[in-house]
Amino acid sequence: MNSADIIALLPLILLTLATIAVMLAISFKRSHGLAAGLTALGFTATFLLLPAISRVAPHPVTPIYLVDTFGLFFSGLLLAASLVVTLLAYGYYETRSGFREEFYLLLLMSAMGGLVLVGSTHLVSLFIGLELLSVPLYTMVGFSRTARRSLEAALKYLVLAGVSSAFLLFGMALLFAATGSMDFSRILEMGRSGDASSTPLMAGLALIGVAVGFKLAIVPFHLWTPDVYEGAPAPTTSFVATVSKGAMTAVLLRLYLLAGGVIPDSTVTIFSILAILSMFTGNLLALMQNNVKRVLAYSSISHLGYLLVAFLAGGEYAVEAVTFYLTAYMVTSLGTFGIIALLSDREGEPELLQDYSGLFWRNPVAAGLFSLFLLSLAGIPMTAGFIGKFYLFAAGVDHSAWLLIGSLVINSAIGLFLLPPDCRFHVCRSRRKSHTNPSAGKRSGKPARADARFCGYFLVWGLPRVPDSSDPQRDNRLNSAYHSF
Amino acid sequence: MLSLLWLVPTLPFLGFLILLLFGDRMTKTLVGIIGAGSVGLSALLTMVIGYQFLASPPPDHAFTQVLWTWFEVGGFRPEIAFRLDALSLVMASVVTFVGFLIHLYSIGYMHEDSSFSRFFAEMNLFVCMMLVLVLGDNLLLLYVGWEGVGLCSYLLIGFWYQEPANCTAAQKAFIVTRVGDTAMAIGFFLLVTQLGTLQVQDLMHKAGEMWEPGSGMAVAATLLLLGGAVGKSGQLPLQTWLPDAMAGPTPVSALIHAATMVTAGVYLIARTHALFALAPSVQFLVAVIGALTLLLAGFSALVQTDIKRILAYSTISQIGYMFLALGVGAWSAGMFHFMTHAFFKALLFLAAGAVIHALHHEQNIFKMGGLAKQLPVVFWTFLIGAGCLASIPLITSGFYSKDAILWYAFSSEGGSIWLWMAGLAGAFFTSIYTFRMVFIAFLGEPKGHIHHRPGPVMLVPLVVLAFLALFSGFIELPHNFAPVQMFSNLMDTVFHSHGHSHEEHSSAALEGILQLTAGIVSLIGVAAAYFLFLKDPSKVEKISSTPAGSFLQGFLLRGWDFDRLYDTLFVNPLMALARINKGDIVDSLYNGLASLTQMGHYRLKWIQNGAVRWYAAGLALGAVILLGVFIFT
Amino acid sequence: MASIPLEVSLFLSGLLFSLGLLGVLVRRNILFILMSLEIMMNAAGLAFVAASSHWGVADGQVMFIFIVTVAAAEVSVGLALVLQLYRRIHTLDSDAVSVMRG
Amino acid sequence: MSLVWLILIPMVGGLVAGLVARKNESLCRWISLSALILDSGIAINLFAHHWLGLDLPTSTRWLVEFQVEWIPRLGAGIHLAVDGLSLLMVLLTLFLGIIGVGASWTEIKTQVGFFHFNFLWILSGVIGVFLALDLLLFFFFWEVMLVPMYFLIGIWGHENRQYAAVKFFIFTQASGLVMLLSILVLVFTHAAGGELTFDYMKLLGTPMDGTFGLLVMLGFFLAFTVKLPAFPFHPWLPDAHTEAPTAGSIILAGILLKTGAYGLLRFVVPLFPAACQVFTPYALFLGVVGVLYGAMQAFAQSDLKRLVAYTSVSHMGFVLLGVFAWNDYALYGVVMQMICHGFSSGAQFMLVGALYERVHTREMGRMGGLWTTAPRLGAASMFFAMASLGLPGMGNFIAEFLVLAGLFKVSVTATSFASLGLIAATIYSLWLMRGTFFGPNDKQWKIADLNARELSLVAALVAGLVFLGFYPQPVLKAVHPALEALQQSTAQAPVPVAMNRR
Repeated sequence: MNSADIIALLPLILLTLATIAVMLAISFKRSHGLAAGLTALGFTATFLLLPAISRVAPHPVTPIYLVDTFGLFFSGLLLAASLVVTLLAYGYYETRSGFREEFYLLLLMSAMGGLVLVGSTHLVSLFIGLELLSVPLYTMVGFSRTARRSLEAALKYLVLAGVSSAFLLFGMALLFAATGSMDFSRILEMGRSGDASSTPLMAGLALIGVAVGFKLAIVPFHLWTPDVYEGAPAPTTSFVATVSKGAMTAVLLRLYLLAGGVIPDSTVTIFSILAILSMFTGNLLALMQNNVKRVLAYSSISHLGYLLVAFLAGGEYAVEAVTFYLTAYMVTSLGTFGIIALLSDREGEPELLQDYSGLFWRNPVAAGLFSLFLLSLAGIPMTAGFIGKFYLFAAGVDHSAWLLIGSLVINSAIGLFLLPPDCRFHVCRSRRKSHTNPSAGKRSGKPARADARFCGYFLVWGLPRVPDSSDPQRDNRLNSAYHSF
Repeated sequence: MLSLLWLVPTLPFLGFLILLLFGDRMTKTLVGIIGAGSVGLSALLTMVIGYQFLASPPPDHAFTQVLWTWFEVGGFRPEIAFRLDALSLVMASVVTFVGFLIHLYSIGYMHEDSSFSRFFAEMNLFVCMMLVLVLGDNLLLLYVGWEGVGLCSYLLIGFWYQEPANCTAAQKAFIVTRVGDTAMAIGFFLLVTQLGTLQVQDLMHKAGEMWEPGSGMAVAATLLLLGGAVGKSGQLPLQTWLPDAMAGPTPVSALIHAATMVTAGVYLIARTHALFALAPSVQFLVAVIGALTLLLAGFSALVQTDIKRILAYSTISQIGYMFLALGVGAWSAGMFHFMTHAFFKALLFLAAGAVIHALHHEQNIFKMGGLAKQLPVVFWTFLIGAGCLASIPLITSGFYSKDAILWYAFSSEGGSIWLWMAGLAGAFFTSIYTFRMVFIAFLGEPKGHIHHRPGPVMLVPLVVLAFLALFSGFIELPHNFAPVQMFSNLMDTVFHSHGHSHEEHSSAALEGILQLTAGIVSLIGVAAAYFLFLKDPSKVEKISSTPAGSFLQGFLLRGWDFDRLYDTLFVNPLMALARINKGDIVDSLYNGLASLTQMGHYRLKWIQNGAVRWYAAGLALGAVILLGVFIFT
Repeated sequence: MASIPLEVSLFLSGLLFSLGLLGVLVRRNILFILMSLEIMMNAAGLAFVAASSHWGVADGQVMFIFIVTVAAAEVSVGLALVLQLYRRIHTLDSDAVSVMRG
Repeated sequence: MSLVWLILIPMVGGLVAGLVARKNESLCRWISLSALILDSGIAINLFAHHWLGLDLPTSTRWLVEFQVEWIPRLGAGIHLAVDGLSLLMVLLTLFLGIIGVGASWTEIKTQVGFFHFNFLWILSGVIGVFLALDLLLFFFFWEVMLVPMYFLIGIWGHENRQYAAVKFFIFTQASGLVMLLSILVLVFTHAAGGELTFDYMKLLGTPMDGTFGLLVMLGFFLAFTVKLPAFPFHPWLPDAHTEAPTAGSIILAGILLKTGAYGLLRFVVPLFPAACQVFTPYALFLGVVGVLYGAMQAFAQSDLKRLVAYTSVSHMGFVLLGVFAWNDYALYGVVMQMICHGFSSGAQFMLVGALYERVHTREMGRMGGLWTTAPRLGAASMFFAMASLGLPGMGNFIAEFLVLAGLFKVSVTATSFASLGLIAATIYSLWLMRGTFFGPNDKQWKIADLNARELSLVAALVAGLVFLGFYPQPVLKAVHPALEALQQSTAQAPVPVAMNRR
């Protein structure tokens, strides 16, 4: 373990230290502010160190974990998202009683799982990262123990995630059986050169595909998303929607780059069918929904469908399109769920659309930002969502993937139906109070608002800047991404 | 003095503006002064200009005054320019002079009406638009006047807008004339694209060069122009609006629907005579339309009970004569009949107006009667007008103008015996219905009592018009009477060689015989009217009581049922279709699309049933699909 | 003893895996679902061990140890959740746990 | 640089007006009015320069040009330029904007600040559309003007405003996305040949023929005909108009429809001459059907605003005919129609709004005989009803005359059917007057006549229309170089059949 290895592993080390610090803090004196403060400190410290680490990149630490600019960029993304989730959680749990500090432990560990996943180049690190990300998540989903629905969501998530990781494992086993090695690049080489026995190899890839599909909530595997998003408390939902999906997309992107941007056309056809299906299912189901969190869950399914379009269209713009669209999607989801967390209080969260009516006049900032995020979800210009969608169009048109592009256009049109709740309910209604929870929107946690404004600021500015991280090998350290935002 | 030509239409326009902006704040007398005064001044100015034009005619008998270039697009460069030549001088002087008399008359007639200033504003606007139509140098400016006149007729017919019937009549007038105007507009497009200009003179010049007579282009252009003329002058296909236009006040009917506007079609054909000369078949069609219309209107007028509707149908019939004249190439005869007709028809309307005014808006001639003694002046002037209309030989101007038309219908190479026969029959029916009206309304025992006698301001115009009606005929005597052809000489400066070339082959004797027959026919008509309607009206009742008789009477009363024909063919189906499609089928198409997506939502919602095992089954299904695809492809 | 051919062991672990999957789909009691989850995990472990013995490398065994630990962690969290849920709804029937739907 | 100011001033004005409104509402109205007046000052001074032909380079096609890098990676730049055509459109936008602000002086009482904010941002979006010469920037402004309009209809509209607002938004947004697709295909086919750029001037020459070119052209055509609105895509207009507040209707009818027409003129035909040549018969058919269908729908309506909205559909049918006739008469006619329709329909909506403020209903069945109580309102409505049926003496007549004359050269049947539209126009205009001002006043309405403010707005519009009616030369002269350049751009392109039939 020479000095370069230690520097490379610094983020993981720092997060472990932070976890231990939070554990000790809890054991000495239970204080919610301290726990949240320490977690936030841990995240920011790691975040700020990334540029320093990038000098030593790319540096493989043991054959299973690689720290390169690509991995650092996505780690930065995940850390930023986790930081925002911490702020949301602080604002969310401030008004609640009961054991709140453990949430931050789970958050730290789950984030660490994400970092491992992002840097993994080996099946083992893939598995470890995935499990480290998921297991704390089960408890985070079921964290508000009193709410029956939260427990139900946690159980569903646990069982289904368990099944999907079992599929993952069995797939890996078959790959290992077929190729004899567990390293991504070697497996891909053997797969391409065709000397590995094909059936277990393809079966293994298929089963890993199932696990990936589950994590990204692609159509046949998406059934868990709405219930988990609805049941889990708002900060956890934002974490699930952003960090876990972001990490898995990072893995997919790495595989895509290692495979040199070439995907066998049988996989392209099946995944484009899945992508189109997820677009349509996500948009159609979000149409008449009355529960805000379920609306956002379904629209996140359709957004992942759009993301897949970028992958499948391929070509020079694919990586850039995926990176930008993912970032825009993460920011928007953080924003929307942030607003929900911000508006929720002791009695519960403002779930039904009616709770938001007249919000504009009670809490204009929150309503303004919420409309902004919904506009970005729908991909209206002046928002980062539009630039993301524009990139998808560019990638698609560049490789004349007409079917995908066609369905993308149709779904954007259906996606516009999402707007009525945005306008009808909280901007267009008259001033009368909403009957379900009158205090909704009155209380505004300072840190949560700070972060919401940050997302808003970033969103609007997202428009003109386009990250030049088109090529992971090129130096796209975190600050270059920030520089360009 | 000629350079003041632009002032002729502008004066009434100024009158209109003043009345529009300050009308409701002025006293009635002031409104009257401005209203009648502006038209009067314009008439005076026209007289002066006319005198100077006749005394020292400008080069090639035309004076064009260009105000400014309207617009310039590609080669097409229309100008706002007024052109004075013999034809437009006659038209302008008739419009302004008769218009002035009618304005004077309406000061008295409309005195108790609440929106007195609005009436005069609209009348002034009408006179201005008519002058623009008449003096306009190019067809586009003519079209401005043409549509402006249509608008004013709409406003004035619907003057008493509280009454729904008036509004429908006004609407009908505007829409029917607009049908004709659209045909004319298409004609303009053809002319612009083919000849590149709408300036009347070089239009005719270019047409003469580029199109040989009878060519498809010439026929199409003239047919389309004829459509416009037919619409505005209430000729055969589009004549249904004129009888209903009587819903307006009587001075309006006198000015617009007798003297000036309805003859705009005649003016248009006369103005573009070279084009019509290029298309002899269309010219013959004009004659045929004229003949048919005069017969049809003549028959209808026989059975009308409303005095104004009789006069309306008689106007249609007399314009039919003008069309007949133009159709056979007798341009100056047509215009001469226009002038005399303007005088005596205006006279008849104003006299009828005086009667209606006196009997407090009673228009049914069977409810009048015995008015000769109670309104002597009105009776005598009405009698003179009726005489001219029935063209009593030698003494009335109507005889000279109608006789000229009959003569040319017979003799000119475009004419034929049948046209002459139709004209003669028309003349016979005209004299019958005219004197039927006179005997029933003015003679016989009095039925209604007189409220208030028409004041001098109403009687003076009647007398002046009576004088004009009687003596205007003598400026154009037939050849075998005397060598006095002042009017046709004047007109020849405009119509040049296209004039009637009848002198060579027919002798004066033949002309004499025809004149004799025309005179006798009108006298017989008067006698017949006397026996049928004054001596013993019972015979007429007997005929009309028979089923065939009453059906015929009803049929003719409704103007040969053209209204019902057009309603069933065009109006009702269109309205029904519009009402059915009020909800806009295309809109329901999009709503259908929206509900389709919502149906998709509910169908998919069924899959999310919340059970963990169902979700795991989803996962398993996905695994099976992926395995299948990966392994077997 | 003669080494067992790879295909046979893979087939056995595949069979075991699908048995576990069937268990998850069919059983109504949540505990049994967790148990069949364990079976699936171990089937994967078996496949790993078989593969590593075939290739003569120790990676498979190391992987199996990871699998066992992770499975244990998962199940413990699962049982804790089931405990809390039982206190709430006093039943272990997995279909009762479907309040959120649509 | 003045072009950037043209766009920024309404934006800034909107922001300031929005902020000020909390404290003092009337000040907010004055701010938005002064912002518009300042902006039109710049535009008029530009127009004066151009019209008097002072110091402007006659050689280049654009009077003023402003170009700066925006997204270098995609070759998209902020490229604003103005020629005769776009300058006239900007002037029309600002003029109707001022009329709109004036008309909504008393109508809007709730959230005045946010109203003016939205109102001014729509105007700046529209000005951006008229000035943008970079396709991405054009698309950006194209979408920017939608969101504030959506809020305008959705918040200050009448009873059924949500449905109308969403319908408007989805129609335009979805077609906008299709246009984005066509833009990208155009850009990438051009990039295959030359360098990757969104710049209009550079993209002009890209060879786009065969069915592929037709499909790409249809993408643009769809977006612009939805906005126009042409026949099959028009259902959003009546709902949007009925539910929008008066100011919203004025700018919706007066300006937003013109962006569709402008797009057809600027982008569709010059960029795809061959495809347009093939597509002309179908476009003419759509135009004719649009004219007749719109008119027939108009006189079937009993709701006043829906009637006037359908008249706009009919009038815009003429624009579609004129654009695809593509010769000098028709193009001048299209420009005149865009301007005069802006005046006449803007005025009609203002008057209908004024009537609604007094009578609180749009149903013609419950009105009738209002001439007695409000003669001035009646006279004004009569004037603009006559303008909308194309009475000579007003600009609309010249526009329709030129369009139909130009069309006559291309196809006689289309012209004759479209001329039926003139008759239908008469029917719906008289139907409008008959329903509201004439007929018996059996509801005994006692309503106030036009006050000084409304009269001044009406007077301005009347003067504009009569001036255009009798002396349109300045407008035609101003737009001459622009149209000449447009026709040149289609003339050079390799067109199988001579494109512009003189």
